[in-house]
Amino acid sequence: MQGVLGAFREIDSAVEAIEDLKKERFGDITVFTPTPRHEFEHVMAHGPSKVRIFTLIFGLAGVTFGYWIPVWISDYWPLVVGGKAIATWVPFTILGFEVMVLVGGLATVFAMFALAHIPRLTMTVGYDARFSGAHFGVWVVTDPDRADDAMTVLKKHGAEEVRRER
Amino acid sequence: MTQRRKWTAIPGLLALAIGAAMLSAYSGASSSQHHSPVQPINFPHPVHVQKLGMNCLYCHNAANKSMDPGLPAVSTCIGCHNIIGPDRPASDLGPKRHSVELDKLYKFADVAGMGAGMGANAKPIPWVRIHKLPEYVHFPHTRHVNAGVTCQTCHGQIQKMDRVYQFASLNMGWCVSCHVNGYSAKEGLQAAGYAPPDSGANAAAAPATVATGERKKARYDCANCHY
Amino acid sequence: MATTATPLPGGQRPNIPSAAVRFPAIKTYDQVDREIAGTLGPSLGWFGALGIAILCMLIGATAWTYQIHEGLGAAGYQPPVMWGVYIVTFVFWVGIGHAGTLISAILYLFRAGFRTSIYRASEAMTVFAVMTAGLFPILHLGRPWKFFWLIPYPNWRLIWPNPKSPLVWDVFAILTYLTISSTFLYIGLIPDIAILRDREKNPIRKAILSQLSLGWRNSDREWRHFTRAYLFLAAFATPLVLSVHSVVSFDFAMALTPGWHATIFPPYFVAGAIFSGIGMVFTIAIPLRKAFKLEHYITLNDLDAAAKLCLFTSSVVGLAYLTEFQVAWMSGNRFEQDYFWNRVFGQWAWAAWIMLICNVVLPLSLWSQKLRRNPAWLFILSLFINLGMWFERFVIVVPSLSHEFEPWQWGTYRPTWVDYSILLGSFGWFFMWFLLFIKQLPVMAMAEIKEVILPPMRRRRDFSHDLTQGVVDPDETGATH
Amino acid sequence: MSQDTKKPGVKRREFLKVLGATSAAVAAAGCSEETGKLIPYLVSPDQTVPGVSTYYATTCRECSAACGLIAETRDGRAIKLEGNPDHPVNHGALCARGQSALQGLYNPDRFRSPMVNEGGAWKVITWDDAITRLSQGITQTRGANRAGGAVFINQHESGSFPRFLDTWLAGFGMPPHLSVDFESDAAAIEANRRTYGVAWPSLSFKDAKIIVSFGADFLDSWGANVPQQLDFADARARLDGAPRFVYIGPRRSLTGLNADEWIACKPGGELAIANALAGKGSIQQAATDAGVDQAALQALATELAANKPALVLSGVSGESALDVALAVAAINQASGAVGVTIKPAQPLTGFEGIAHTDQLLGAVERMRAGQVSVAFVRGVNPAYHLPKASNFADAFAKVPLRVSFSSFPDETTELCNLIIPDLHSLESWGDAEPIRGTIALQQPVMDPVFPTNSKTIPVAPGTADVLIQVAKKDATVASKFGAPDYRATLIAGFPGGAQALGAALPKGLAAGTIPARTLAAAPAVAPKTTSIASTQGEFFLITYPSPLLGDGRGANKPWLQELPDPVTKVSWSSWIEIHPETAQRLGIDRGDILEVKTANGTVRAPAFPYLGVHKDAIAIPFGRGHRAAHAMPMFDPKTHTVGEVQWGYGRYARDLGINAFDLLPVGTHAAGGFIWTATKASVSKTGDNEALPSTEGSARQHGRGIAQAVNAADLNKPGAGEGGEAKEALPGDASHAFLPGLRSPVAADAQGDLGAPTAADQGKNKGLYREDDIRGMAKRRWAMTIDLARCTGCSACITACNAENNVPTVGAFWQNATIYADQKPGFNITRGREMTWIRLERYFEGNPDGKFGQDFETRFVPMLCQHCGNAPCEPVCPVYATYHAPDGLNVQVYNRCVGTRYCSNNCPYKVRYFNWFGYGEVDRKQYAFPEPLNWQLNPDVTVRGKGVMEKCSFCVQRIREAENRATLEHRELQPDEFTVACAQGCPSRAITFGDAADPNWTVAQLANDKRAYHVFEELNTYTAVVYLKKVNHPAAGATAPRA
Repeated sequence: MQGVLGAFREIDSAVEAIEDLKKERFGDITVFTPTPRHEFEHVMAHGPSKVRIFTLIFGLAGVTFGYWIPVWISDYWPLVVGGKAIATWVPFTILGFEVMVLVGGLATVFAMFALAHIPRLTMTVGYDARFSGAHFGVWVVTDPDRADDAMTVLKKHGAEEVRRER
Repeated sequence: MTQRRKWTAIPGLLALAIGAAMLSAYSGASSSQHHSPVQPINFPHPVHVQKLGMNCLYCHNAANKSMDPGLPAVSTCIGCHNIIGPDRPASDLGPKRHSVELDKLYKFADVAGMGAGMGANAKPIPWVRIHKLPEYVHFPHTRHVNAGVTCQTCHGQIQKMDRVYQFASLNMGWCVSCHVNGYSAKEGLQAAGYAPPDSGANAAAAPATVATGERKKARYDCANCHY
Repeated sequence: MATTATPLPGGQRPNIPSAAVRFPAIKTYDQVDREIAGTLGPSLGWFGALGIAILCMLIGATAWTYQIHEGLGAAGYQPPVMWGVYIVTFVFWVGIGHAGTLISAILYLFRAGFRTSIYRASEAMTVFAVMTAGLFPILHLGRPWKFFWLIPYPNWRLIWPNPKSPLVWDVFAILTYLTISSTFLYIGLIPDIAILRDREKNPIRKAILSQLSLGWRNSDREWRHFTRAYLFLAAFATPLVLSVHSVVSFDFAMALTPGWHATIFPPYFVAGAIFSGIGMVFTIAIPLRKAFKLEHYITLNDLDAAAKLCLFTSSVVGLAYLTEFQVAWMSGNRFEQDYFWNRVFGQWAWAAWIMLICNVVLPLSLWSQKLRRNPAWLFILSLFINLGMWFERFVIVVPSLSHEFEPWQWGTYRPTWVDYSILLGSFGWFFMWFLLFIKQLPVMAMAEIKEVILPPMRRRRDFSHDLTQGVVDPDETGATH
Repeated sequence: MSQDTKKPGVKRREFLKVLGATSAAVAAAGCSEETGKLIPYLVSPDQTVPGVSTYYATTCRECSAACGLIAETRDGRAIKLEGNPDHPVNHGALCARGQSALQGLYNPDRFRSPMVNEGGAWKVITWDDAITRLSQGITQTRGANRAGGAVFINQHESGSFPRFLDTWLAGFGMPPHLSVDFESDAAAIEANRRTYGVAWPSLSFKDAKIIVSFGADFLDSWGANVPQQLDFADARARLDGAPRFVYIGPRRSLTGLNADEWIACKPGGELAIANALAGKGSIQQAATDAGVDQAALQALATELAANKPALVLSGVSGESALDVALAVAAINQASGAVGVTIKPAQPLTGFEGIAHTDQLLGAVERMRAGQVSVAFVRGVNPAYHLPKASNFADAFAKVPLRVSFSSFPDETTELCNLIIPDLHSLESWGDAEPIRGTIALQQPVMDPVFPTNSKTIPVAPGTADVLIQVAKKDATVASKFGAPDYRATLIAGFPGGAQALGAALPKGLAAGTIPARTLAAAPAVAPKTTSIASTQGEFFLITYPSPLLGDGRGANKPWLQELPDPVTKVSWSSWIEIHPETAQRLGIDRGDILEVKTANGTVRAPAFPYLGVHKDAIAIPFGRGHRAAHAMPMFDPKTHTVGEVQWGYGRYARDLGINAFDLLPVGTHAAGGFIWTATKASVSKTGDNEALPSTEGSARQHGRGIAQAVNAADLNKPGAGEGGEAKEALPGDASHAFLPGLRSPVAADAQGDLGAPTAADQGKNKGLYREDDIRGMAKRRWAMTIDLARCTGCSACITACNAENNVPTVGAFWQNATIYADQKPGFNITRGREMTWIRLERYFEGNPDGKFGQDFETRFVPMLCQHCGNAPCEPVCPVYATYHAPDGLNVQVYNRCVGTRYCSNNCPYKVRYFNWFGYGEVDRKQYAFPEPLNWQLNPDVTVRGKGVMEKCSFCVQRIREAENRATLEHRELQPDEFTVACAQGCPSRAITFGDAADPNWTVAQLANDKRAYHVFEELNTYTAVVYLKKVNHPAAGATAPRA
């Protein structure tokens, strides 16, 4: 995969660079930022994350399972304790809740992994150690002939360093 | 300056797997099923039961009236083997031969020879125990035998075993599944290796439950066996 | 021309409005990385502390080994007091755990600014506290090697745990709590580990850090899902905080022992847990900010805010104490009344009064702002709070059991060296993990701190403006060159 | 029977060992352990089926009463002793001491073979050698013409043996033996002989209108306590016309605690009172002399006059004992008691021919004078229970040949130079005549526990057989002893011979009399009367035989050591009783170590402030304080090797507590009996304090209505409330709200969860189990009633339970954790870790601030698992280790228990007990059943391992056994077909067990009694144990103290 990488010191220049790139119809843009900034969210204009769907589904699945286990266990081998009914629903709410949290929580995390493509087995091109520190990176995927335009745009907005990658 | 590096989360998963394995192993899923120790005297059940058609209760005489099935006293063996000595004539049991096992018996029972009774320094035969339940399990043979459960249901077809081995797992789950699902005289007979009497006199002679295949269930709460 | 930017969708995570002035002393991203990463790497004092912790841990381990060999009688149990130091300590450590989750999750949802700097440390504290607490239910068993019978796993006995038993609820609650809070901690750590990874020179350490950071590369996509997942985890952890200690309180509330059988227990326990947790946070954070020279991260404002929370929970706990007596008094139940009289004037009066003074009286000092902003005092107070909260659990467990329905079986309780060694060991175990943590991984969330300080800008301008509007105002578009 | 079982000898013992090991293995052990060998019989004994118990009738020899026993044996081992229901004396009841005979039989410190002391060193010899040495010794003495100086001190027993022994002695020209019983009341016997002409008429409490006891502890150890207790309970349980019981004496014993009124006279004051009541001397004078309230005495006199016949008993042990006994006899005659409440026509022959202390002392003096050539001791331990002042040891040392037939390494045996251990009564033949006209047979219920070490003698012989062997070696005597062994001798002497004997053996009883010993009048010995007045000290010293350990005989039996004293609830330790008022005056707290000093010696023991002792007196029980002649190292189970002799009466008795005999002067009263209350003593604090090993938490029930009582007067007037707390229902109309819970196995029914059971539900499968799962068992609801009007607090039920359910004793000092500062005996008890599944709570009522002269009431409550329908312990168990069985049992599954102990926390009755150490694990130093004690273990009951909770199971093994038998015989269980161990053993029949869901069982009827109540009924536990209120008989006008 070929493309151009620009490293910015200032956030606003990076944002403006992205806007221009978008104007110039550069499609596949990725931003590297040490910390989540809304400026980028707005300019990249991706929709809200899909994680929440997984959370909901698995949360519900969890609570169902959490209720079902104790009921099944109690009924599987009906032993009377303390003159109580075999399947006592009210206290099983506790288990239902705990299992919901467990399953839902873990599902959320794995959903996040899946959607964010981590753990990623190869460090893809276009990443630079500085981006976890104090630099903002803009990575544009282009075919070689348009690479120069991209580089100019990035340079124009004061990228500290601009380079091609392939 | 593109860096390529391998990542992996496998070690963690491995650890989990090992942990799970250890837990299940530790949880005591073990059983001495199938173990078949060598006995001081290789007592041939097939000959006594299959050929001579002796009843289990002849030797294990307490099985129908006690928790313990009971072991034959040495005198019980000598009772017959006083007249049936180690030198065996040719018979439907085989050609003329000399039985080493009976020599051993005579040695234990301190029997001089055929006809001579047990001697003064007779020693009991140290049979090796095969079926062993933990001390906290109280298994009443009498209840089961009197309920018509065939010995083979739990002990396997002893009459066909040249050397007795533990037939069932004797796990709690094994016991309980029978108490829950119930015992059917029909299956009991099959387990014993005898075809269920199908027609005519046999059917009449057999208990009604054989025909109906009715299942007899039993209590399975803990205090039935654990106290 | 019109911006391509879309307005903030609801639920999107905005920056804290006061972000710009959150950490006045922190100017640049580099500074954050430099200062916090600088706290890593072992020092002589650290080795000393770790040594002591491990020693204590070993003492506890030895005592436990002896107890397993000899039988539970080695501990000081004295029927009818069938639960003692172990359960007390169990509840104590679970309680400690709660403040961590409170700070990292609940305050996160409430956008309480002062959490940013202390949440990492307290979240770690939570995980290690729960790890410690989790040992005790096993440790107090008569046959600890059979502990797994409490876990519902398929087995050849075809028999399962009793889901009606509060102890089984405990198993579920504690395991869930441990899993979720450690996940929460780890997720929060990923970006910071990435930072360390990128700063690391030593190839081996770099390799390890790379594994831990799961290949995190700060891309916008990662951040987008990350922030959302983080939010939901927080949303899950929040009720968990309330539930776990409620469940622990059921161990007592569900029994009919006088002094245990009370509906007030769940809220009372949760409040107590958070109270004790804040105490432990002080005990940990105050020396930490001094040793690591991070006073400008954990500012006096933060301490002040935490102290207010402490004062609040303290008064909730105090109210609970009073309510217990009032209920016993008005219940007309002879057993309750006898017991509560015995609690404050009977053989256990000393314990009860330690509890009341440490948990209710001393924290009143926090009404004074001067003291709230005085780290030294907060530290001393926190020690008293820890002591008081341990004794609160003691007062709940031991006197109740020693003074039950049957006068003939009234008794007393005298712990032995085994109990004390294991109690000591639990502290050793806890601090061992914590010390290892603070020198290997950042005690503060670098990425989150970067989030709340001013980002580097080419042009100064009103920042809050950006939050509401798009990124740049139209008139300035194209004016750049 | 035992002939057959004898054949295989040693080999079958191996077989037993296998079984022993099997039953002793533990619940904690996993399934996959070594399966081991199966050793069959050589010849299977007839009448025994492996795994099924065989029962033999025999006779108890633990005291002179000779109660009838049924010994349960399993695979050749005796595992349980119970009373013989057909026996005319004990009617199936048995006291704690009788039940503990088993631990004498299997005592790990029993001699395993004869021993001889050569040059101060003990060495094991063969039986042949022992017999040869004995006969040589005797021949020598005869040669020296000194046979006449022989002394044979034998434990007193009735039956043929005494005569046999005399014949044997006579054969060698030796004088008749001394038949010693230290607990017998010489004064009473003498008075009886003078008044009625018999040593001990049988008593009838049932026919008495009023019972007065002058220190006669007929419920502890005075007379034949089992029949007396049974009779007393029957008398007192009558709801109308039951006799009042007044106790007169300086110390309120267990018997005293059962009295309605206590007249606390000062020691020696009894004489004045007795005389006054007999009409000699004025009441007023008596009151002042005895230091008691004149009004009370006057009231008593009037009452005696009004209620005839009375039963007045004297058990005074002071110098005036005989006079009191005679005065009392006068009172009885005056009130027409003779023939009604006192029946000389049916004398208890067991009390005939007792040689009293004066004769024993005479013998000691002869020894000191060097006139005694040979001394035999059998079953008696004078070195322990003759006062130090008598210097027995020195005198005894002057005897050249000292032979002990004792089975245990007691003090006297240690002073001997030849030990030929006797067989235990359960291993040997014998007979007794407990009551005139009845012969009780004693037969071996099993082979001797220990193998013989001799080629020629196949089985270890008993003393009788040894004597016969010796006789056979002597030409002159041999002729008199033709029979091969004692068994043959018995048969020969038995009316009707072998046939009759064989016929009588199954029941162990036969009609007929055994000719009594022909006793030449005992050599007159001048009584050494001592005057208590002349002694120094501010307190009277009252000493009394412990109701459990007797005169010390019981001290080597862990069951009896562990069994809390019925009065003080102290175990594994001695104590000094002192009145709280006095204690307060001297600043003495419970457990303070006091030093008691008399002219004869000094002892140190912890103080026990006790309401029931005179304020000018202190009381010390006998029984403990056994010492080895040469100090021995502390017993250590790890280093102990089999055969290493534990002198000082064995590991359980040595160096434990104090021996009160050290304090007493040598004194005998006019009847020749020993004077127990013979001296004053001074008391001083030492400053140390040690927690008493006591099971008592609070002696007051704080109005919680655990032990409820009702006045006899109120009982029959409906609606008259006992008052006190509201929950205590009116006697007329007890709240029977709990009855539905008893009718169905699961109390949830009673609560209406399943619709309250109706009449139609009776006998149907009820409970939450599915119909098809419960196989018709669930129609039962096992339940129990305990009648507090009958319970005397004797604690026999506890021992019965220990024996039946393999309950470990935990008080021995080595049963603590290894690393403890103090390895004190009873340490585990001090920590409240006792294991007994049933306990006797003793609550005091009235006299709240412990003033002397104010009367108080005592209520005994046997407290065991209540088997609640709504058991609080069940739902909290995380692993279903405890749950509710469909037949209403609250079950504890040991092998499932992980030991969270939550159930115990949640049990309002606190009846669950935890195995803090490996009491049941053979390889541990805390092991409670050292070989061969483990032979007694009940194979039907799991021995619990460490870390496991246990509790009363309502003897579920007996329930299963009965059910198995019923199904085997294709029938339903019959009402009252079987019962549980505690109910079976209870000497006062206070406990009834059965199926409450079936109205035909007694228990179901008793549960409807108007005195019935539940403990903590307000907790809605629907327990299966129903208590019947105690009935008080306050003096006219007075009202009994309230709960």
